[in-house]
Amino acid sequence: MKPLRRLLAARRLDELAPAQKFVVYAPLLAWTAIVLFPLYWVIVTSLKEPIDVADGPYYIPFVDFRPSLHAWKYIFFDLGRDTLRPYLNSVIVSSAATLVAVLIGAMAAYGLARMEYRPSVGSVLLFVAAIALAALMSFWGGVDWRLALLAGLAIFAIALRMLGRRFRRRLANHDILFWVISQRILPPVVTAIPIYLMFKELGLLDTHSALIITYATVNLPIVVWLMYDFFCAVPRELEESAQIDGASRLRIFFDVALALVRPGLVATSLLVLILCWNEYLLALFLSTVEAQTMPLLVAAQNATRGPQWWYMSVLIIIMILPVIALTLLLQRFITKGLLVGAIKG
Amino acid sequence: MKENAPRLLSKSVTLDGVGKSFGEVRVLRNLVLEAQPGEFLVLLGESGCGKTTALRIIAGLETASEGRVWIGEQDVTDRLPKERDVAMVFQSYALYPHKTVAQNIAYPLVVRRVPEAEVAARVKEVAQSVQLGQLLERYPRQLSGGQRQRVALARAIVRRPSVFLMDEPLSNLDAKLRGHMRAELKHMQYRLGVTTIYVTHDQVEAMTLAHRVALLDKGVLQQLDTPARIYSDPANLFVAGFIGSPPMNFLKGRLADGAFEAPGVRVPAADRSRQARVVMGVRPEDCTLADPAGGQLRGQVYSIELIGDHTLVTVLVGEQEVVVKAANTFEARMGDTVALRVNAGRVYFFDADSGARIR
Amino acid sequence: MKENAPRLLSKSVTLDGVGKSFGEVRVLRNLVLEAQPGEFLVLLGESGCGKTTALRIIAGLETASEGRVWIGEQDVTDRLPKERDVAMVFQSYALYPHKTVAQNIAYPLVVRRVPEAEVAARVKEVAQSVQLGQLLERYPRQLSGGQRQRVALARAIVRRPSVFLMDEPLSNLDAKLRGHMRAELKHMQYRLGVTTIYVTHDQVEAMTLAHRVALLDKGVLQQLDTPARIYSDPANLFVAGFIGSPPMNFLKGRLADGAFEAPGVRVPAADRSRQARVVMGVRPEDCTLADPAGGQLRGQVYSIELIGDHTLVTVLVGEQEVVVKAANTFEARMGDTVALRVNAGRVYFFDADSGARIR
Amino acid sequence: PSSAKEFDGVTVNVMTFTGPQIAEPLQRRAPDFEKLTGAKINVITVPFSDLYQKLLTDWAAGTNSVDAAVFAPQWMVDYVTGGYLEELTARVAKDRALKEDDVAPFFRDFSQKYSGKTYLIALDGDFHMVYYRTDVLKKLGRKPPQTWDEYLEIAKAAHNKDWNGDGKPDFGSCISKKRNAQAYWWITSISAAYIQSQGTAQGAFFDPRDLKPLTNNEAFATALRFYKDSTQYGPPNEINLDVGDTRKLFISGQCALTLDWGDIGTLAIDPTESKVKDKVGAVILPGATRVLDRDTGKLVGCDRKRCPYAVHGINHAPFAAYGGWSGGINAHANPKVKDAAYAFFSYMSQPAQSNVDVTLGKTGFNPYRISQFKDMSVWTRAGMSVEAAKNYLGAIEASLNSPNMVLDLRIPQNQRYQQVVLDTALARFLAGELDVAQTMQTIESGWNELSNELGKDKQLAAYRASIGAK
Amino acid sequence: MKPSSLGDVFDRQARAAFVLPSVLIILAFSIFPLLVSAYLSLVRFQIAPGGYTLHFVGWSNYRKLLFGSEQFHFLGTFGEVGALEWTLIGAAALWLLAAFVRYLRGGAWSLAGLAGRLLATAGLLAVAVLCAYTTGGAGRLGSFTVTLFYVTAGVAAQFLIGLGLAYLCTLPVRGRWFFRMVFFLPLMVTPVGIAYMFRMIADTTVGPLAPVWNAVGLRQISWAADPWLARIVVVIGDTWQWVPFMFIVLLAALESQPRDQIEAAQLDGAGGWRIFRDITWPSIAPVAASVVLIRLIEAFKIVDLPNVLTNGGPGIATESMTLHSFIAWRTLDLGGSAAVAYMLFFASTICCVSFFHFVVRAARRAQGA
Ligand SMILES: Nc1ncnc2c1ncn2[C@@H]1O[C@H](COP(=O)(O)OP(=O)(O)OP(=O)(O)O)[C@@H](O)[C@H]1O
Ligand SMILES: Nc1ncnc2c1ncn2[C@@H]1O[C@H](COP(=O)(O)OP(=O)(O)OP(=O)(O)O)[C@@H](O)[C@H]1O
Ligand SMILES: [Mg+2]
Ligand SMILES: [Mg+2]
Repeated sequence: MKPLRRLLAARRLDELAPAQKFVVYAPLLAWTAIVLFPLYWVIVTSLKEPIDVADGPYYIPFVDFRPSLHAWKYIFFDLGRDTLRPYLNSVIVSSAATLVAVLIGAMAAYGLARMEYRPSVGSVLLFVAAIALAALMSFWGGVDWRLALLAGLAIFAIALRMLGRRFRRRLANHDILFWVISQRILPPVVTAIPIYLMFKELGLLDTHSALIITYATVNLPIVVWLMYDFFCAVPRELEESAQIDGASRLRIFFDVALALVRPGLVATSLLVLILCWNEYLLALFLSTVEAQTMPLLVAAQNATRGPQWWYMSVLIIIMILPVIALTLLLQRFITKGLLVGAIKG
Repeated sequence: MKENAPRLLSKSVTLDGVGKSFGEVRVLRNLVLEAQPGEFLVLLGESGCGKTTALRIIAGLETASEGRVWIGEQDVTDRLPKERDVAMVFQSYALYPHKTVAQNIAYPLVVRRVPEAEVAARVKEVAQSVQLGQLLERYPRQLSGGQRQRVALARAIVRRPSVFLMDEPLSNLDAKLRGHMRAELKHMQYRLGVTTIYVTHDQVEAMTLAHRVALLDKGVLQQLDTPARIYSDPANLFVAGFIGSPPMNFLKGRLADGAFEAPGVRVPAADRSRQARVVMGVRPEDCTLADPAGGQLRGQVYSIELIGDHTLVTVLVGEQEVVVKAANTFEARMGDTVALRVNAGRVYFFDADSGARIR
Repeated sequence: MKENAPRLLSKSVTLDGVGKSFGEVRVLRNLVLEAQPGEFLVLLGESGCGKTTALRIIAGLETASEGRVWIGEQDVTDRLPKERDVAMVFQSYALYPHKTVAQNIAYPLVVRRVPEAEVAARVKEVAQSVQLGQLLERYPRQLSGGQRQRVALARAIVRRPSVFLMDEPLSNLDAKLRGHMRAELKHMQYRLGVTTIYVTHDQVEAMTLAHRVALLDKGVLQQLDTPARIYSDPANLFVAGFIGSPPMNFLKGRLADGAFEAPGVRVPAADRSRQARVVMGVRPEDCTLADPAGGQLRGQVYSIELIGDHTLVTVLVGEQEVVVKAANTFEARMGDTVALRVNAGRVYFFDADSGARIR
Repeated sequence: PSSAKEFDGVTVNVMTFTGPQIAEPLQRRAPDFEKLTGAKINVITVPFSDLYQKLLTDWAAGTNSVDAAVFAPQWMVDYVTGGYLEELTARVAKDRALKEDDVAPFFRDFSQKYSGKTYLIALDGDFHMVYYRTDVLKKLGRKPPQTWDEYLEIAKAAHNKDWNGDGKPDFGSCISKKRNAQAYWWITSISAAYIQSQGTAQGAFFDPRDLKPLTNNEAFATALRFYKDSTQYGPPNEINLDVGDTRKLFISGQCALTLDWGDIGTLAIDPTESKVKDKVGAVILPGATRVLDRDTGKLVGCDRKRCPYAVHGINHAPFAAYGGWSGGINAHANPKVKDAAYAFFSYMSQPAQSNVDVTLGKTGFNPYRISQFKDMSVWTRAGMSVEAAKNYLGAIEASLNSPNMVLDLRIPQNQRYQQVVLDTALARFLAGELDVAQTMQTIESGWNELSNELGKDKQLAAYRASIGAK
Repeated sequence: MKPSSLGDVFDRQARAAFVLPSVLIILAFSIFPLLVSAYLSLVRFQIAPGGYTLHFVGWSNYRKLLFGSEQFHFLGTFGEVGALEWTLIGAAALWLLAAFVRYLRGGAWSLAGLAGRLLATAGLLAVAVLCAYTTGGAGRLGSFTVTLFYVTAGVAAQFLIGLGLAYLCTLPVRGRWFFRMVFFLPLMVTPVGIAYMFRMIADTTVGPLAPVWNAVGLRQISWAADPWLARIVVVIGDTWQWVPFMFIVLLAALESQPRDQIEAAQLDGAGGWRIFRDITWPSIAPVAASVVLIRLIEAFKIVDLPNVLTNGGPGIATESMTLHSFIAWRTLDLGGSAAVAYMLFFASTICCVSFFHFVVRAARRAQGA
């Protein structure tokens, strides 16, 4: 009886009983292995001569094959600049895009979580129609896009004045929310070309800004959604007391709201950062030389001679490293009980 | 006292016909209430009667379903909280968990861009006055309940708003500290003459702090008057029964030929029109145990309870219980028959049905 | 009373040498405390003295840094909370936000697989007893502070644990309701004889409910005794000063030839060894205002405060203040010279330095 | 440096896929070229898989950030129809240094041209050959396969024996049959032998008379059967191998036979990759003794008339799949840049340069000039043994000289014909979803549907133009 | 009252100021591509002198997919349906019908709601029938059904594993940081990279698992040759890649869970599992629902893995809709490509709207948000 208890029941809340330990650690370690093994394989592969990759699996350097740094040499010296440039680009683009997306997105999420929006269906449709018209004008009509946009907005304004009062049906926050996320449904295959054309019009092809804008936009929905839920979890009283203390909305947002969703914020930023860091197709189209990013380089390692496993491995490794560092840095912020002591009842 | 409170920046607070409903739940009904500039107004009422809601409406955190709210000369019904310049102690503290005690207290000043040096000074001072001087670097999660409450209080009084709203700010403090804080608050309010609306369940607090007391019941104002009058001249049965602890004794009976009568009770009540269904109220401290011979009420001792400085004796008169406050020297055994006499000037009569006072 | 409380399932609770530190903050020091089976033990102490911590340690939510915890015959120091069979009212309610009031209250039973019908019945009953009958379908966010507190209370008393831990369970209720709940609790505890450890700041509550009172100061136990003894026979200066409101008056002075002397004070104190630095304590209700001729203390009226059923008169004796409880008929003007006499049997002497009682 | 050069200050953006192949020689030689002419060559690379789209988008959308590109001539048709490509006929005619007549006739007359006009400068010769392990065949006492049937026999014999001494059994034949990779080319390499016997202009995909797909007849059926049978002698996951994989398998000695472009010859002599140095032989694509009678759709025996180019009665139809990387110039680039671009391609193609480059594995360039297999020295210097070189170049020469070479499909939207319809059908065939008849049916109807959709006449015209049908 | 600072200005327009940036940016970005691709799906793109021509062909691109020569490719090849399948479908239909009746009985029904439910129901049934037909007998899945498989299998696996790991990481385990870090790793590898990595790992001749594979005596067989094995390998890869996404978000949600509620539950006598079910789960449900929705949307677009791992083979067994569209696109069939993409758009939208209304919003309502 007693030894059994010892085995099954923990002695305190902050530790586990031996039996529980097993139940908990087994899956953790198992998944760790599942995660690490492929990466280990990548590392090993980066040290192999092509020949060693080609025939039969070799696992441990020095033991069953002679490691060589040829791949690393190739990536760092032979390619040299051609590795460095995309690398820097990736860093710049993804960090900038993440910043923008998270900032704007979090604000929207906050607005949707805390305030009520009731745009009328009619005016929304009107607006879309107007913009669509503008798009058509510039795309097929060959009108300069700025003019087209102005015209569209003008039409919208006028039409709204005329019809505005008529519209009865209204949308609510959750409609907006869903609309936002729905922007990710269309696969990039079909959007790539139009986006390419847009940036051609703007004359931004092959620039950082093109990629930054694009990434920020395509990731906005994710930010908005995740942050929305996290904001909803924050008790309103805290923001109310900030209001009483005389803080402006913006200030409340930064001083209180953001601080209290920190775990969510960090998680979201990391995700977005990584999504930007790894994006391929849009990068392919929006960049030619100057703005090329790392994923292109990785994909490029599969040419007429088949995948250059060793080079790919090196690239994969050097692509992971900074993200690891960053994650290590940020994960501290995903911590327990941020709200303890804030509210009574 | 109110008279000589400085009027400089203090503003009046006026609720005029304010009502509030959450869905179909009607929480406040046509509440008309005015706090003069510099007045210390205490809101009393049963749990759930709408006190917090009223404060939140004044603060602008809830929008009134009907009626308007004035602060000073200004109709603030449609103003944002931050534009109303009120400071509030939340019933649920609502501290910033990610800020230290010091930062929590400082926040209202920081937001207002008060120079750092001054902020530091003010925070220190206020923290001292709520006896948190040692804990400035702690985070709310590292505080005890009472300490948290004091942080909330400090955060409110660190500013000089035109109105203080305090929702049971001392409820979790020990008697000693509460006494101290009470004195502090009274002093501060007197010094600055900031209009204050104060919710409490502690009647001593109400009595000692209030210029006037507003008594709510189920969202309806019952009486708005000075503590003394509320205590000595209740407007109706509810008020009479709510104020004072142990509460007033109520005896059902009838008024007939110049006296109130009930089984075992005969209290002379001249110049009263005869009336069938009447409730007589008398406070425990207004009854005295008399020799079994005389006395207007007679009954058996039902229970005896020693409370520090005095003894509470419950006497069964007819079927009705009467609590009497006796010296803690009082001796008697359960079931002893005793007689009581009441301080005739201090008995109240109410209409048993409407609960209205019969004067 | 304790004696005739049923003992069936009630267990004793024993803290033996329990200490607790958060980092370098020492919150509890070598706390030795035993609650007999079926006893109603009240924890008193200043805000932040470690009451909640003590409860949490008994509940198993905190692990003691040293010492052991016993419930009944069992050492539960290394047991999980759910194995200790205690029910607790959290100071911060800790309601389940996505459960209705009913579900909140029912949860402890549901977890124990009590048949639905019974659950429903118990919930209804308990809800009635805390006067939440109407609000069963509400969610916590739709309740007032006091209502939430009552839900927390109901959730605890819905089951029959072997120990009740209650952390200021009535602090946010109005006097009337509180009185009612107090009676309920006392009755329930008496009926079931469940060992109860109860934290409160309301001394009346302590006095009326407690079998014994434990007084903590900065995590150290000061006195553990019946309410009456605590009140009438305090172990030291702290206890004396902490219990009773208005608090006991303290006068610094010296014991010399059979009397306590201080400027404007001469209280006969035969059979006392002479001592230089002494504090005399006397409670407001043990002083009476005497005609200026006689009296052992004389001074000037400093302030007068009417509190419902009585008046508090503060008299300046030398530099020291003395508060006197007078009938609410008392009349005097500030600065009038008055004399006081004290109930000789009710004065206490303490060592000014150690604070220890001098007997 | 002193004297002003022709193209001082001109920059040419040349796009190709990320190397090292193809890109490497361009990048390597750009500086020399700049010294020579002053033109700055700026090599832009994008992933191989997306080169086609990238070029198309850039040119079709009129961005024109790419002045010239090195790409597969098969794409020429799209770029030419779009009018993106500069015609080079005149320039080539004037260009002595280019030594056009040294370029193998097939490339000169077909690969670089579209409907008779030159648009590209060939830099590389691509066509399929069969590679075999000389040591294996010796052990088995067999000759290199002359017909597809022999190929199967050898594969069968060699299968499941350890040929590289690693203890693991190896494979008889490795053909990359992965979907969306090169599979659809192999099938042509195989079927062509049965389908095309009258020379390039006869066409191996459609009947140049009425654009009737040549994919639903005994010839194609035979090819399909071979295609499936060969699987038994290949690696278990052959269905998921692309040519990169088969190459690795072959040079690491795990295959006795394989189908491939010229690359293996050079790869096999690269010590870092190859375990089969000097054990590799190459031979022209196997042929057939029976060929298709286009009117009946049946196979009939070869004779003088039917197979004019047959050797020992065996009809070979080497397939110039992909056609060899060639340089083309953006018609909308400014003239100066065009000239510079042309000069560069010409420079790259001149024997002085290319004869060296084709011998280097990493360049990805394969011989396409007569001179490149006339003198052995470059090869032996590059590390081949004399007879290996002889054998390798022999095979190339044989293929290149064959007038019956098969020109890859070059009609508008050919990708949809090959990579979608043909490739998908093949994949489903291998996966067992379709049997031979259904497969042929599917391909034929698929192609016809496409032709109708895109305009049968236009397509026919284009087809005839591409193969130069009289 | 006070001189208006930036804050005050902002406050006046707060509601607009918070959301407008996002809304406008997204609008500006979404409308144009949406229109263009919509238009593309109705035309035939052809290169022509001086650029290209867009020849309007109406619905033919769609017709081809649903009824024409591409049907086998998109919907799949139809086999015969057994009694079992029919009964299953029947059951499903009945169940949906019941739900419907409940909805109507519930009183508060709106036209939009009704239409939405009708659409969702129809969609579900259609899919059910389609699956029955394409799995039964000689039937074969098409890119549409394959995608559905990826989505359901993948997202389910990812969610369960992710949630499980996240939960374990909130327990008092040693080396929490390490585990979190490690579990997060896969997401950092660029998708193309992951695809190639798995191609290496999954290779049965020279891959690391080859010995295992041979030991089991499968040397002669390859997963790549078997439709379901291949699909499963793809799902495994997808799961490996996307578990971290679920993990990190759910972890964040779990960690910001109020502690005292849990303590209360412990005192009420609830065990770990009960606490999770009764207290923790309700409070993270909204976040959970959201991540699942997001993953649903992303999963519908799966392309890299099948593309690199099997290029859609064997046959078309592993070809996802996006890959389908991608191949068409690569081969310049822009019309067909856009058509597939739009079919995906519709499918995904219906699926996600339903999920949003019946799961996400339900979860949030329970939250009281
Ligand atoms: N995490 C912590 N770190 C440091 N000090 C802490 C922490 N938690 C509590 N304390 C300190 O421990 C002391 C006792 O806390 P506890 O909550 O037990 O007080 P209490 O007696 O319940 O007071 P109250 O009556 O105000 O609730 C307080 O002074 C508090 O500041
Ligand atoms: N969101 C809500 N929905 C429905 N009823 C609500 C809601 N919020 C509050 N109430 C009800 O409004 C009434 C007044 O609440 P309020 O908080 O003002 O009471 P209170 O006077 O502050 O009580 P306490 O003294 O317990 O704090 C309560 O009965 C409460 O049940
Ligand atoms: Mg309240
Ligand atoms: Mg406490």
